[in-house]
Amino acid sequence: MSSGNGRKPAVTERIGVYVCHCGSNIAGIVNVQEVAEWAASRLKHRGVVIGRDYKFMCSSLGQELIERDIKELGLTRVVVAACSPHLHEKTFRVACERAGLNPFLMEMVSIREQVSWVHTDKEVATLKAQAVVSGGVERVLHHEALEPLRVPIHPATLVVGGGIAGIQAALEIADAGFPVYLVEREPSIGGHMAQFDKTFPTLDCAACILTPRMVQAGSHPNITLMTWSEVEKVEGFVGNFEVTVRKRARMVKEDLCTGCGICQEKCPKKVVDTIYEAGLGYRKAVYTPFAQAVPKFPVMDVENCTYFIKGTCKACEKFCPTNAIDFTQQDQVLRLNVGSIILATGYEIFDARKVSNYGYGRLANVFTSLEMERLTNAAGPTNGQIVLRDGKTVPKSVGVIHCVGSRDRNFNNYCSVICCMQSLKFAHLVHERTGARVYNFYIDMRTPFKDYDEFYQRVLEEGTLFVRGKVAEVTDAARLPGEEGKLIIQVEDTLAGKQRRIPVDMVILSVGLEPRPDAQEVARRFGISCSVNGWFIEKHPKLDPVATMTEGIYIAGCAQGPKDIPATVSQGAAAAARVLGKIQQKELALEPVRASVLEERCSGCRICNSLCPFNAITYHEDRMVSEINPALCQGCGTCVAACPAGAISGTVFSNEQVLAQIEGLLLLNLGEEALAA
Amino acid sequence: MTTKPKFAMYWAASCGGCEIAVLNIHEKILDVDANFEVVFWPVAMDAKYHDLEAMEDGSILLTLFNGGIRNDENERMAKLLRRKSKILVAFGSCANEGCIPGLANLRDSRDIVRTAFNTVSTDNVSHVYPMHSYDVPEGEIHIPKILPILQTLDQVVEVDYHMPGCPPESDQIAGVIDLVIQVLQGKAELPPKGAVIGAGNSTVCDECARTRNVKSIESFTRIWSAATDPALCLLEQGVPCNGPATRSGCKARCPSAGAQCIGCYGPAEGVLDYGARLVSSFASVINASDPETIDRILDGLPDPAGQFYRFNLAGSLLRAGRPAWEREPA
Amino acid sequence: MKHYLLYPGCSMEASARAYYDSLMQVAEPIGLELEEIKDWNCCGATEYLGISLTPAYALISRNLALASQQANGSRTVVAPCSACYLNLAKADYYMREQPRLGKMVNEALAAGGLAYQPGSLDVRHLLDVIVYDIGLETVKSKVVRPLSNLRVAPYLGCMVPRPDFEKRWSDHEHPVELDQLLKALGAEVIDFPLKTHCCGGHMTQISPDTAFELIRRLVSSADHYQADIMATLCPMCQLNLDAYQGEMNRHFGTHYRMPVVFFTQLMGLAFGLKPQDLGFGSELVSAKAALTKIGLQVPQAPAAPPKGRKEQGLPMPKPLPPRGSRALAEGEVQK
Amino acid sequence: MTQRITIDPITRLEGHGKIEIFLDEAGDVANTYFQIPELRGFESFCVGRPVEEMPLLTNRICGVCPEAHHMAAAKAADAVFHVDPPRTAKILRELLYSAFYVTDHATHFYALGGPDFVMGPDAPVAERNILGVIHKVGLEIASKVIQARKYGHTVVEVIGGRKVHPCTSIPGGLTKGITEEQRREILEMGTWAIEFAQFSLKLFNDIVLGNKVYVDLILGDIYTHRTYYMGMVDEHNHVNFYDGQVRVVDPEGREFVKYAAPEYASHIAEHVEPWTYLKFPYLKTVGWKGFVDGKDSGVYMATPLSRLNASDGLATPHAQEEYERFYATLGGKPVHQRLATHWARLIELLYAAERWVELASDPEASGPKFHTIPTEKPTEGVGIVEAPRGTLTHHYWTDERGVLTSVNLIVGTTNNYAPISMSINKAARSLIKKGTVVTEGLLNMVEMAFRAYDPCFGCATHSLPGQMPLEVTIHDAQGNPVRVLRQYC
Amino acid sequence: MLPRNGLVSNEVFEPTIIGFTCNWCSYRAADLAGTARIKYPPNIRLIRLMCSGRLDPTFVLKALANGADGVLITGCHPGECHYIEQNYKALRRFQLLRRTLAGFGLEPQRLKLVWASAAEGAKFAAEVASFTEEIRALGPLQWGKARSAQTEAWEEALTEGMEVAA
Repeated sequence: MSSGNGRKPAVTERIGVYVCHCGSNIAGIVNVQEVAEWAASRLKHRGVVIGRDYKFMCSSLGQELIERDIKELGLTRVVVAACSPHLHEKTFRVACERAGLNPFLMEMVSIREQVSWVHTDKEVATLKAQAVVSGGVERVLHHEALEPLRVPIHPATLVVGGGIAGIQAALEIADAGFPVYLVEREPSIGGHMAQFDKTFPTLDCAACILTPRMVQAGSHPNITLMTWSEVEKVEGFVGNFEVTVRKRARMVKEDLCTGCGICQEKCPKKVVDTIYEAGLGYRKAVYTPFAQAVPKFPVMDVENCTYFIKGTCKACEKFCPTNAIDFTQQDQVLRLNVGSIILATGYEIFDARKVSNYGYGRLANVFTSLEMERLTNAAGPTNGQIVLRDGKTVPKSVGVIHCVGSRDRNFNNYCSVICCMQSLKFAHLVHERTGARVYNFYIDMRTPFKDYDEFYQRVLEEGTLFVRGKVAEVTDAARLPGEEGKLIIQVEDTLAGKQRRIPVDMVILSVGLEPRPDAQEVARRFGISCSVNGWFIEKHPKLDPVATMTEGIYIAGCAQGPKDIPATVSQGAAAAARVLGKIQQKELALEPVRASVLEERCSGCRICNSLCPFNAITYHEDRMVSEINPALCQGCGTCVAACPAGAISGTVFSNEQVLAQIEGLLLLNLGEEALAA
Repeated sequence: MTTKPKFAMYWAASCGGCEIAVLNIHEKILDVDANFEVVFWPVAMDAKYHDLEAMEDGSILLTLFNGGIRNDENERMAKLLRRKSKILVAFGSCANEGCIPGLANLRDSRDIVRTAFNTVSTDNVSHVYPMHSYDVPEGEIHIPKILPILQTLDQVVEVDYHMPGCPPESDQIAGVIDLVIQVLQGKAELPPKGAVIGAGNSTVCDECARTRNVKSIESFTRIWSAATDPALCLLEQGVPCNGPATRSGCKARCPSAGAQCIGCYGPAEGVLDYGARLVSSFASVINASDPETIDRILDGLPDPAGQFYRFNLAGSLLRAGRPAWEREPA
Repeated sequence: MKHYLLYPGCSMEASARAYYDSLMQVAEPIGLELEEIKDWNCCGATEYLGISLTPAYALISRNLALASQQANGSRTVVAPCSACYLNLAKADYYMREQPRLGKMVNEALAAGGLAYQPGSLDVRHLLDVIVYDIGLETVKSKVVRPLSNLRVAPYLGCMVPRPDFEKRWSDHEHPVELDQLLKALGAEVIDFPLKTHCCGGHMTQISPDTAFELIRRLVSSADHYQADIMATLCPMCQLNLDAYQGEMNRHFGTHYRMPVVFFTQLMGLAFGLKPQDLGFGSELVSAKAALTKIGLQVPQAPAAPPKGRKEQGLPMPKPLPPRGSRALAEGEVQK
Repeated sequence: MTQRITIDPITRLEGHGKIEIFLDEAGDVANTYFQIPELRGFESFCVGRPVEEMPLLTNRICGVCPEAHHMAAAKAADAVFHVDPPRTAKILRELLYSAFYVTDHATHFYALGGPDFVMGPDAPVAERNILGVIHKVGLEIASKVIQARKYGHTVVEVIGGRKVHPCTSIPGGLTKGITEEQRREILEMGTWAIEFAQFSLKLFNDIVLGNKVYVDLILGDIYTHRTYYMGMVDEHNHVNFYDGQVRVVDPEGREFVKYAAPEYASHIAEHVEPWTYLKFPYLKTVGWKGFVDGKDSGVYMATPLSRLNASDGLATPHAQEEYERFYATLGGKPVHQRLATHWARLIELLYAAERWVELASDPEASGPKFHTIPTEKPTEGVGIVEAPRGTLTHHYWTDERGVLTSVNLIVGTTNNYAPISMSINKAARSLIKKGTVVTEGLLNMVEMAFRAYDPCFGCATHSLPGQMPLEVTIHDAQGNPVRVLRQYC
Repeated sequence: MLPRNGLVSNEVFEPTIIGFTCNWCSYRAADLAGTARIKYPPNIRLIRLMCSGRLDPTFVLKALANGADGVLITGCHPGECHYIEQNYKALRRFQLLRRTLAGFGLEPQRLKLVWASAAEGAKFAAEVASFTEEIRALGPLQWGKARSAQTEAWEEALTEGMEVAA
């Protein structure tokens, strides 16, 4: 009943301690040899029979070292002091298993991320490493042999976001013969790419290369397309997610609609299209965003539909040849079972109005890059004519400003990757179509990747003028003769080393990319996290760029960070490959981290009942005890910590294990016995 | 009759309630008389220290030791009785976890003496305080030296069994005596050393008749400040009832009498720190997620340390408050 | 009634009398209750901080100390003059940011038996209070003589929107609060590109040529936009643009006649108050012409066609919703 | 070289005690010191606790009379909240308390004080205990005693929730009431208790009053002190255990003072000696004159005997008869012979039993309204009851949350610390004379002096002294330094 | 002054700190601090839990009673818990535990709760650094006699270690 004085029963386990050099990553700061010897001598009385150090424990030779000791020295416990368990815990568990030791009798402690990489003082780092190892040794004494939990993987996959990344991923999986649900918020798939005119550096037409893929996705037998829909809830876990999707009412019967487009023609209500036309063009209240939309069925925008506002009109209904219009349609809420999820929710463009000194939103002839895409697009509001906001005047001089909202402490610190190339593209297109004089205002010119710099050279040769410097202000306040009626770009030309005022007719702001405004919320809904800048975080920035911390959830495209089309497409494919890999395994092994109730100690006080977000805890009125359903338990351990009677215990992170680790870390285990030994 | 096994009972820093509880086994006291030779029991019979010292080691079969270790005399007696006894039982809350007197561990003993000897009614202008040793004209006389921290019995000597409760319920005592007698007659086995006897393995809720639901605390209620529903779990009514964390064995007497459990039976089986269980469980079911609201709700518990460690302080992980530790000679 | 502590500052008693009078006139109708800080002293103007910081801050903080003593109910100090506003805000902010400064200043104040706890007061500009506390809805509701057809150039100058320690303004380069207010009065507000540019400040004393150029930019731009009048909220801006306009004209051989008045004066007009009670007539470049455009004296002159934008052509993006949206919400609370 | 005799521990009293007797060269008693070797610190560590916990915390001051502390604490807490419990609550509290008195007095007479008489002071150690008594008086009587205690505790449990350390009293009343059935059962038990009390008195008559040796012992001068007497009385100056005013009579039996709870501090003060952990209360207005009796010494006594001395009678018929017989036999009020306390105790036992029946007969006892919710801001309050071993005073101060900021306790037994010391001293002096061989029996007779008070030092040891300051200077009454004490702890 | 580059004199008290991290956010933050080579004081020793909701106050008391001078609890930001909402339970326990510790006369600041997402390696390091300084300022806890002689020896070595390096 007293707090006990740290006295321990004699230890019968045989522990091996393995300290990794990780080349010089660890050995450079921690005296690994000393740590290994220290463990073998000072922790002998705690069951340590061997302490070794090795250049690369994770190498096959390092692993064999452990395996041999298990066999020859009859080790019953293993402690590996190396990098983060998130990197190599699996590796060493497997090694133990190969040598016939239950993998869960291995404990891995981090002396790289937590010691050598964050501390500079060799002496101290070595001492801390010893403490960390000591903690691991005490902890491992309380490990128990466990079997991983095996759960079957549902073969279906959910892809969120119908941009090129999502389409690519969906197609890869569908082609492999597995069902895919492709959910898109907008009426049509296609994403930003569908809004573009040409794609750099090859200048081939975006629509021409995208449309076939869209059609393919729309018609693929294994792909269930759900546009005008959003994911509302995600329950369950890897292998068995249950997803709730709200399919918004189109007010158009998909089974009857032929996509003839008459409803759109007849609809009297004109609405500024802020999404697809980036605010430059108009659409109707019932509409398909663009001609090649997939699916072809239009949607009704009830906020703007005259019938829904005034109660009369119904023009579309009158004229629909197949009576496909249905004003009474309700949202559908669908529940899907999937084994894996790919998030390809894309990006938002930076809101140029925030840079008020560039005048976007105040000065008519300041445009954003997306507006420009629409202006140059043959299918756009001006049929591809590059004109001023008045809709007719062709500009004689145009300024393209790079890095708007990017690489700027006031807005986004990061480089948006695509802006330089898109600016060069505009320079080329403007030059080609209007012969106007084009200025590009840049901070640094960034043209990596295949054929990019060649394109830059080409634009240079076309005579585009490049001014190196960050634009201070775009104003219409004329000061000098010749400025009247123009937009004056005030900039410091850092090459010429002087202030310049350059009057132009038109300004194009090459705006950067930002995470979707609801990225944070989406991340929460799917149980993943966002970086400081708001992009979804990958499991490992280099080695696992499409997986996330959360098993079974993958990310692709700009949702993970700014990137160009080729990179986006390859990520979509990569994510698909990861998913297929999982599906092929049919079932997957989960950490056996679970909580359970010791019935004879449970008093049925019901404190734990409200604590489980996975509803794994049920109360039995008759027996007056609470019980945990291992299938639903996710192993967070909250109930274990909360049980006032100490009647709930948890595997892998049991009280005994944690308390022992504390004693180890505090070196209480170096008791008198140690000195005697 | 001297062939009968020997029985002893002693009180260290205690209130005497344990002795009364033993007397309250009523008729059973006669069984004790019939089966044991009572050799040392200050409250009930004459026998002085030297009688005890004279006995040979291990000659007492069963000793019920109640009271905490408050001064060096208690400590001496504990060690002496340990030597003389085959089976030493930490009897009652004081010996097991310090009980209410253990709350003194929150204080610096200097403050305590100043308080006690400077109350409104004390006539002590010249600040006279008791002394461990004092010269009277006739010679030197002693009173035991107070230790800076009240300790539990097993913090001082090895204990064979723990019998919790303040005091242990008489029927539980009777039960244990029966058991021991049965063992003597070879009809039963002793439980494993170190075991808790005369109590249950679960907590008070297990024996509490009140209906309980999923918990969600909006605010804490002081027992006097509102009429409580006699049929519903007190904690659900906001009354800080320690029942959920307190070992069963008392038949949930206080809750069934409309009063919250104050925790005299100590922690449940295998629990390392009683107070921590309450902190964790109470906090877990507070219905608020922003620090301000949580704080407002917690204001309803004016004395968390006292609330959660009322009986268990000396036996808890921290064992005492900082001021007491600072009195502890290094 | 919303209760505030008023720090008038010196100009309000002299060059900017019109500002003060008009403010007193419009305060009551919009339920703005201003209690002058007793025994206030100089705000340090633009010079003192350039000379010696600590004494300057001590000088400024004395006003804050007095204010916090006097604060009954209200913990907000309102300053109509930009310089005063900026200096008071600065003092409060830097005393908070640099505890050492705070300590030294308080030591100085202690000599006078005063003390100021940084952050204990809100220092706000008059415009901010009117737009965000009183609310545009309330202002609208008081308008009896809309300033229709009056083309106004909203001019804030440099000190109010920058550095904006407390992020009170919608934007630092192109804040919209003044525009919104004038619109609420029914005026036709031009999108004045130079609304936060320099009025010349003290260049009028040090280097007139520089000052004239700066003044010219402003006046010419306003004229270019066919503004009838410039509305400002800064005594110094008003002085520079009004008093030196003549000399500027002589210097460049131009003939601008751009009246420059305080926004409160225009509020008064819209509320139907008498021009003379609002300090009209005290401006050097007469606002008569402009005044005739409203009220009944002169028949409605046809409004000059708005510049640039045609109805047909491409739609403009919506302006960024500033804190204005919140302001309206607050305004609604008022009702 | 002086010889010293130590009696350690003094057994058969609840709590601990130690007597030091110093003899001079001649072998006469030079001096005696009765020391209390232990204290626990309630006055200090109760600070910071919510006041409603005091009835539960102070219970643990003494497990023999927890009911007394429970009641005193409850009354003090009521006072702190300025709340008056409903009548039902008051009836139940006093009912519980009377039943407790029966148990407690019975326990003392048969288990603690009794053996001295039943077995005789010279009986061997092994027999001078409750088991000895059982053997002597026979199982049949023994089981009667056990029955009495059982009934008493049953009532305590029914009303107080637990047999030991009751838990139901809270500021404003009780956490629960009792049912009509329970009331009837309690009533029945009460009637039996009266018989038992009368039987006990008879037993006392036969064994003690019938035995000349004992009568002489009682009436002899050895155990006599002429002190002040204290006890709580109702409006008719009849003894009351639960409520009333505290009355003090002088050695001639004339009323000296009568005060209400809140005024206690102006009448009682506590004297400090450096050789013991317990303080010596005395009458403030008379003053501390050392361990002497008489009108000029502030020493007073608070026991069953003193309660009878301090009252004008008892409120119940049979008890009143015994009361009269008592004084008739012992030659009028006040009685100064300490050993008469045993008799007085049995008379109180009878009164308690009768009171038990009286209260249990009140139908309101099972009424539904047993708690008044306090509404006023908590401040300060004093609660006084008569513990079997003397007047018990609890005094609390709280903040506006009702959390204790200060606590003062003057506990039953403490009142008698001075008279006990005097009795011991006197007994020792008169028993231990030149040449007398000091036997266990003789020492036990010294202890008898002591046991007459049935002192409970469980109660007494409620405060804890810590280490001494490095150097303490003791001053005399004028404040002149007289000596410097050495630091030991 | 941080024990960096051995710039530590013998008098400087080197606190021992136990840190609890959740598997999904703060432990990854610690890893990130590592991969980014962001330096922080070596006084902290980390323990991995699945979730801050697993944090049993017993762990904190155990650490404090056995020689730790401070305890740092870290978890996912509110609303970002891998287990949806368990970090709120951690928050509540933390607040109540702090109040309880205060009752023991122990500075509540010795227990600190910090939210750190998997992306906040720098923040994690900064928090560890500042907490170490806060504890250093508070001085040793020396709870009872529970602090093992070895731990003290270790700390001596730690300080000497600094010197050697200096």
